[in-house]
Amino acid sequence: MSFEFGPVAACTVLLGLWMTGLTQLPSKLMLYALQTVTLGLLAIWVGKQHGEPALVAAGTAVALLKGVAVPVYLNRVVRRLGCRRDEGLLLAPPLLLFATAGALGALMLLHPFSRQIAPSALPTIGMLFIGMVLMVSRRLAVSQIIGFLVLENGIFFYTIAQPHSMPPVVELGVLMDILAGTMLAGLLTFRIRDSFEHIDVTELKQLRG
Amino acid sequence: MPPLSHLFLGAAALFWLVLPLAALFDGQHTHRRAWSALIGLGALTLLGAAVTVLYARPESLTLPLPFFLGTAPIAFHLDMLAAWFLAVIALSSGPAAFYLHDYMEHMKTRTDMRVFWTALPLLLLSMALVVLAANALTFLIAWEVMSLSSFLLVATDHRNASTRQAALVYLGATRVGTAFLAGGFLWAHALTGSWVFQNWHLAGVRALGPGLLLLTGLGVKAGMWPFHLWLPAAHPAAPSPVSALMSGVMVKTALYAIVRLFLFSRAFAHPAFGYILLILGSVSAVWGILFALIQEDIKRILAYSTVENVGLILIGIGGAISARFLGVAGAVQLGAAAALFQILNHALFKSLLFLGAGSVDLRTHTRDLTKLGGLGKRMPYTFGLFILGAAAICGLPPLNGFAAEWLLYQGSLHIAAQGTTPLLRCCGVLMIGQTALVGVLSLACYTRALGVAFQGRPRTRAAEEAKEASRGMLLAQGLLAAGCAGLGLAVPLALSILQRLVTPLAPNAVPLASVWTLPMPMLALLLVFTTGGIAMWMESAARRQPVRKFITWECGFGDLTPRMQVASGSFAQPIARMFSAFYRYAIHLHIDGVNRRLFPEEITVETKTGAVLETRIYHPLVRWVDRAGDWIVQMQAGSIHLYLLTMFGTLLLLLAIGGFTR
Amino acid sequence: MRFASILLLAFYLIHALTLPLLLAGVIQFSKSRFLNRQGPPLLQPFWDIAKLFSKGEIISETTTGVFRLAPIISIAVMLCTALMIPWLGVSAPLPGDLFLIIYLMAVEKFVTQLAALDAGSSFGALGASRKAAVSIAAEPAVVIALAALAAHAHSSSVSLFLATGPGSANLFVLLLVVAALWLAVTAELARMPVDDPTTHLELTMIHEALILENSGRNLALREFAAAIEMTVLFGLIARVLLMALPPFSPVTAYLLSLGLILAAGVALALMESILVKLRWRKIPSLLSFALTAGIIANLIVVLKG
Amino acid sequence: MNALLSLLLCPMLILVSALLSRRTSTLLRLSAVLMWVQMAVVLAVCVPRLGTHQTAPVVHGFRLDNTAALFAMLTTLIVAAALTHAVGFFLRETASEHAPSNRDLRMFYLFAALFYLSMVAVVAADNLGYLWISVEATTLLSAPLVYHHRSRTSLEATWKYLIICSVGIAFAFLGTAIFYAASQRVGAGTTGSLSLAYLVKHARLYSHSMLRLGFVFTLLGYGTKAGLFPLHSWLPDAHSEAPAPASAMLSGALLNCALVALWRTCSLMAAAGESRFVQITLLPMGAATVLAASLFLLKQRDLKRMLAYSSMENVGLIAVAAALGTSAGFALQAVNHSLVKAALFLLAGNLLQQYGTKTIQDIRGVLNAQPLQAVLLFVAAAAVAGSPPFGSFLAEWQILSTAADTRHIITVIVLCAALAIAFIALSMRIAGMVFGESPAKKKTAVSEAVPVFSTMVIPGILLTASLLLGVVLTSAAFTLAEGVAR
Repeated sequence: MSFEFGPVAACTVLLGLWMTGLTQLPSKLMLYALQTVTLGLLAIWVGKQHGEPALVAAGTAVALLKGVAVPVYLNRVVRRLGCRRDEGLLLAPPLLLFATAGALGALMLLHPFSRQIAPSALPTIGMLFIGMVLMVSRRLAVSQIIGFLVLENGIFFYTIAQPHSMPPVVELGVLMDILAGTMLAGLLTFRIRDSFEHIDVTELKQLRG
Repeated sequence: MPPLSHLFLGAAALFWLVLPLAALFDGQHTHRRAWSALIGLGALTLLGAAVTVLYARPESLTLPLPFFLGTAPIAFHLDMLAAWFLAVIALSSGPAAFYLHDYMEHMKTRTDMRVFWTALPLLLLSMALVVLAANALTFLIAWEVMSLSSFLLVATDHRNASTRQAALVYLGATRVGTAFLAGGFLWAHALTGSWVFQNWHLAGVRALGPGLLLLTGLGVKAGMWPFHLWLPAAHPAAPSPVSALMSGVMVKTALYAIVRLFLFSRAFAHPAFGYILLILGSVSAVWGILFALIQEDIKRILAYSTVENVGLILIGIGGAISARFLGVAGAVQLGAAAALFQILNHALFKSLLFLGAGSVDLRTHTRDLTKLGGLGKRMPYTFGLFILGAAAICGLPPLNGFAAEWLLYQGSLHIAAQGTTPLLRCCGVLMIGQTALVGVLSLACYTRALGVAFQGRPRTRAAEEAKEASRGMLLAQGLLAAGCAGLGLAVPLALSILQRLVTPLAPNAVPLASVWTLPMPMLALLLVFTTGGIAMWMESAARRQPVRKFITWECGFGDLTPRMQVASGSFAQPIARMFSAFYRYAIHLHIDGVNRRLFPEEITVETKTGAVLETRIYHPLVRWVDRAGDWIVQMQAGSIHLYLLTMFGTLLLLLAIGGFTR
Repeated sequence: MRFASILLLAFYLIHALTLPLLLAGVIQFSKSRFLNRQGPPLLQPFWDIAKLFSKGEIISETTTGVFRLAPIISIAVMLCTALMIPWLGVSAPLPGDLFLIIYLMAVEKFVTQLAALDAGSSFGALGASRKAAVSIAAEPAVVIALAALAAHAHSSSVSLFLATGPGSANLFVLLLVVAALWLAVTAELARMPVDDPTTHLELTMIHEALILENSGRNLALREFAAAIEMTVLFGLIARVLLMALPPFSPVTAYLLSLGLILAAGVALALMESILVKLRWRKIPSLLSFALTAGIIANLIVVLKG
Repeated sequence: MNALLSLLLCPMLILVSALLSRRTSTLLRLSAVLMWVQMAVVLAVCVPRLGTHQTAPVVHGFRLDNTAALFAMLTTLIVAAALTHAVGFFLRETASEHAPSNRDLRMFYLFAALFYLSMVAVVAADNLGYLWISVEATTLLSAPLVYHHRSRTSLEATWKYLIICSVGIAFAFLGTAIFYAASQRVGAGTTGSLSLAYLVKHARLYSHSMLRLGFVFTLLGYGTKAGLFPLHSWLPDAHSEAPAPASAMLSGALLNCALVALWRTCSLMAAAGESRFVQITLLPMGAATVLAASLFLLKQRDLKRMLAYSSMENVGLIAVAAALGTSAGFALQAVNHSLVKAALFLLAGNLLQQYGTKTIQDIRGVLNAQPLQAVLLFVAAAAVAGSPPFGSFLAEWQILSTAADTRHIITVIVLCAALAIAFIALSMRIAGMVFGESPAKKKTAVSEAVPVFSTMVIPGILLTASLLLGVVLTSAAFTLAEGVAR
């Protein structure tokens, strides 16, 4: 079954990797949308293949809600906040891209579990890693939301890569939670802008010790 | 029909439980006299229980099911040993009750007294429960309640920053002790599968681990060197009746546990414990009295002297333990009897001394020897009672302290003469010499305390205006003093009780009654009659040729000022110099001026004693923990990126652990 | 039996009341002779005491009752001690015990020091402080030394461990004990080389500083108590020496003891004539010899038995 | 269905009233009353189910077994207590200068009701998927509670809380998915299941390495939510920035939910025979949490942060209990900690209002100013530090003795040391506040907020409950807690 997954999985991981090298938020969102829609379509396809209508429904929902609605919403947030560029922390994004790629390769090789759950888990781990990198390497609050969503995509990929998909109630519940979380985080972003006059989360350092 | 002692115990428990609750609601604490009386009454019930058990069979009592502690019931065991300690608690706390109401009067405006009157009965109750506990869990609960309530009592004068500090030092020390204690209990349980003390039979190497942990934990509470540091901090800070209880009784509960677990049962059977206690006891005794000798604060002197006495008691216990393993029955009996007797004695005279110091503190508002002086004329009864207490604690005959020290000497001599191994016999010799040394040192220590505080001329106005303590306070001290003197004379009676206690340890030993051959009552009579006779003769002579009073000789240079009297520091100086290695004692003399030798303009003399234990061991330990805190706080730097990274790192670590675990 | 014991009591009491003064006279006398002086008559101390007893007292107004009571207690205690030690060669009228005796003497020390502190004079306090310091070094030595004999006899009862006759400890032990006792006792009694009883320079002395405020009857009692203490302790040393010899008849033993006590007085006088006072800071090291001797004696007893 | 509906009713009413109510005081009082009604309902539903293990699901995926019943009651009690205390708290708050608007309060109650429901869902969930959804929901629904004050710091805390917990929980979802995948790989044609009962029943058949992997991810996820070291970073922020009633709920109820989730996965692992793996991973983490928290406690200057770290310390202990599989230790420690910590946070709220500061150094002389409050503080400090005769002592003792009996020597040593340090640190701070001279009265909050007896009622009741658990009701508590079997 992996031959069907392989290219798509590679595509999604590469999309994620590409995101690590970007500074413009709208383009990052675009890539994220692309990745999510791809995953959604993959889910639909797998669902069709296996005859699992629940997965088809879940894939559709993901593609529409997470892949279209969320990027649109975040795009609006970014536009209203008026900060489109995220310079990145520590490493400049292009350098980060190479570093992440290298680390990714190393991670794949070294991971002791990879044999057990390979190959479908490898893209998952990759996306988890990329999601973490995205969250850790950027300054803006919105970037962290995007990173989180990419991470979530990795997990979604894992669920569809299994022989049997998750129960639809669970899948939908998860989706709802993520949507709500994104909404909430988006709203908070405005609050951060109002209170701190920027959305640079590195400045949120008052609570310590 | 429950046995009589149960009735007494029930009454006591009721008393001690109802008292705190009642105290909480007596908002105005108008009934101080009533509280005092009730506490005295409660002490009597304890004494009653103790006495009934001393003359009856041991009894066990397990509380019904609702009071189950999950793994063990709340259970008590009342035997002779426990009864002895109950008597100690009662005899010391009963008189203190008379002292309380007058003494605590001055605290009324400083703090909310409800806390005090709640914590005090709780302390007494928990001390009794510690002694009665039949299993580790009951013991630990009572132990912790004891610690917490005594902490509250120490902190009574909490508006004073140094009191707060001292109370916290005490609380910290006691908690560390509890941690060790808990560790020991846990270990013992892991090895034996039981919480009941009577079921513990650990011998050989297995006994060492839990035993050492327990000894450490108990040593902290007992004030054993090197864990004694909280005593000189906490005792001066507490109100005097509380210091009396803590020093006289609470410290003994730890000794009780040591006696119970290491000597009177086979819970932890290993000769090493005997040697360890001997060594630590010896060091405690010498160290305690040496540091008592150089203190300026009267209550600190008493606190360090407690360390010394605990040391002596531990020597007795340690000697008995090692003698038991090497089969010297006589020494086992003597050592155990000496330790138990000294526990009772120390409760009496240390309470007496603390109460005396409390009277001084109350009337002069200082405990600093350098600010006292001349109190003997202003507080003659307190002075007299303090002398008696000091004489008793120095082991002067015919008072009770002597009897216990004599038993200790006899035990040591027994070991020295009849020990089964040369090493043990040498130990006996060293014990004799060491006890003698401690005796002389404590004599010097108390002479200094008495001389500087009570004799000579007042050094400050506060001391000059001191008044005699109130009648209630004197009565409390008088009762304790009577106890000291009475016990000194009624040694055979005490020994007959002790005999019943220690017989199981050494069934074949010569009875104590035949060991104690000293005719103390006769000696006392002789002394009294001789003294009285000569005194009467002197009086009659004085009537013929009246005694003339004049100023103290001042070498003809004019009026002596009180500042020219010996200071507490200078009295101790020759001795401090002799033991300068122990103290790291140093005198820094600095003379300044144009012609420094002949016409010095400024001379400063400073004596210093290095606090080796504090600076070399405890402070670094605390600093390490503190640094660990600093280090870990740095991790919580507020950066969300760092937090996320940590999380990711943890994930990798967990994955690695998962990957490499078979 | 009862009559005999009363007789013994009287015998000891008479000696305790007279011999000390005689010993003091002997010491004074022989010391003068050693110094090529005429010296006071042998019985001078009797006259001195008598004179003091007949005089009135001046006491400091700072003092409390302790000051008046202390010499009386000292005397009482010293008399009791004197009745417990077989210092006259024959067995003592009261059953004695090593540790009881030591602690009775401690009572004397305690009240003496308190009395010295009572007047609030700095001399008295200096004396008390030094007395305490010296006894800290000396008393353990005394205890340890005698404990060697007690350990040998398996008892601290005086009648047992000071018993003469076969089975008494070996000569070497006894000599060590005597040496230790001599050193410690002279220090305790504030004699040379620890204290010079003849100086009246307050800054150097111990005993004289202690009694600086005493006068008249009070002083007489103090001096008397000190003299009893010295005699009894010398008698004790004599007794230990006698243990080295084969048993004698009571009369011989008594005479020998008497002779030895007086001889000790002469020896002390000799010592005080040829020695100088030690520096204060050297005293602990001097007394450590006593302690060492005592410990060695013990080790011999303990390791042999 | 019946039982579930009855559980939903009162919170729904609160929700409705929060949406509709225009008068603040009505809303506050009504909610308090409704929560106690809810408490009665929960008791009626749960008490018959105590001591049972194999109950039928209430509704698909939810089951009120012993554990669920116990924790549902506890959660309800804590929320009811917090909301009752909140009446006076918010009324005084509205009288002060930083008065929350009516809208803010309505939001608070709206989310509090939902939050409560989500917590009940967590403890009752019998399906790993639902469990996950509920846990995530608790995060999302409690974030507005944390943000109640609308200050910069509370915003910061909320952001960190939301992001870190969401990321953590995401990992837990991966773990859940892996468990699910593991259940699919047994034999051909198994569609797999997320039902805990089903998983536990067949756990022995599953691939151990997959179970381990799943456990690692769930541990990370729920561990983050529970505040295990080093995943705790959000905890002190969120707990200290929330208003006192919310802090009480977060510390007293929410942490338990995460721990129950952990407990469920641990029981799954135990059923699979992988207890040792649980002990290798969770046990050191728990012990490290206790140690780290105690060191943090040593350095605290802020009252509520200190309490948060103390929660973390207790969480560590409970995690150790979970790793060792001692149900009595687990449940008792959770119950006692919830009671006491809720009381402490409510007391801290009182102090905050009276002194106008959270800085420990500025709070002095409570004993002289308000003896009763001081006594409660002291008692609470003793109780939370695990001193007898409070219930937490027995619970901690149970945990320690299990650890010692199973020869986890290092754990015992670390725990003993850490508990001692924590006790010392806590008592130092609390004593610093209780004792000493009261500061000269400032013009600010101190004088306005008169210490009212009513502010002590709820903490007093909670502490008394803890005391009773330690003295009288112990055996009953143990029997109940033992029932929280795997």
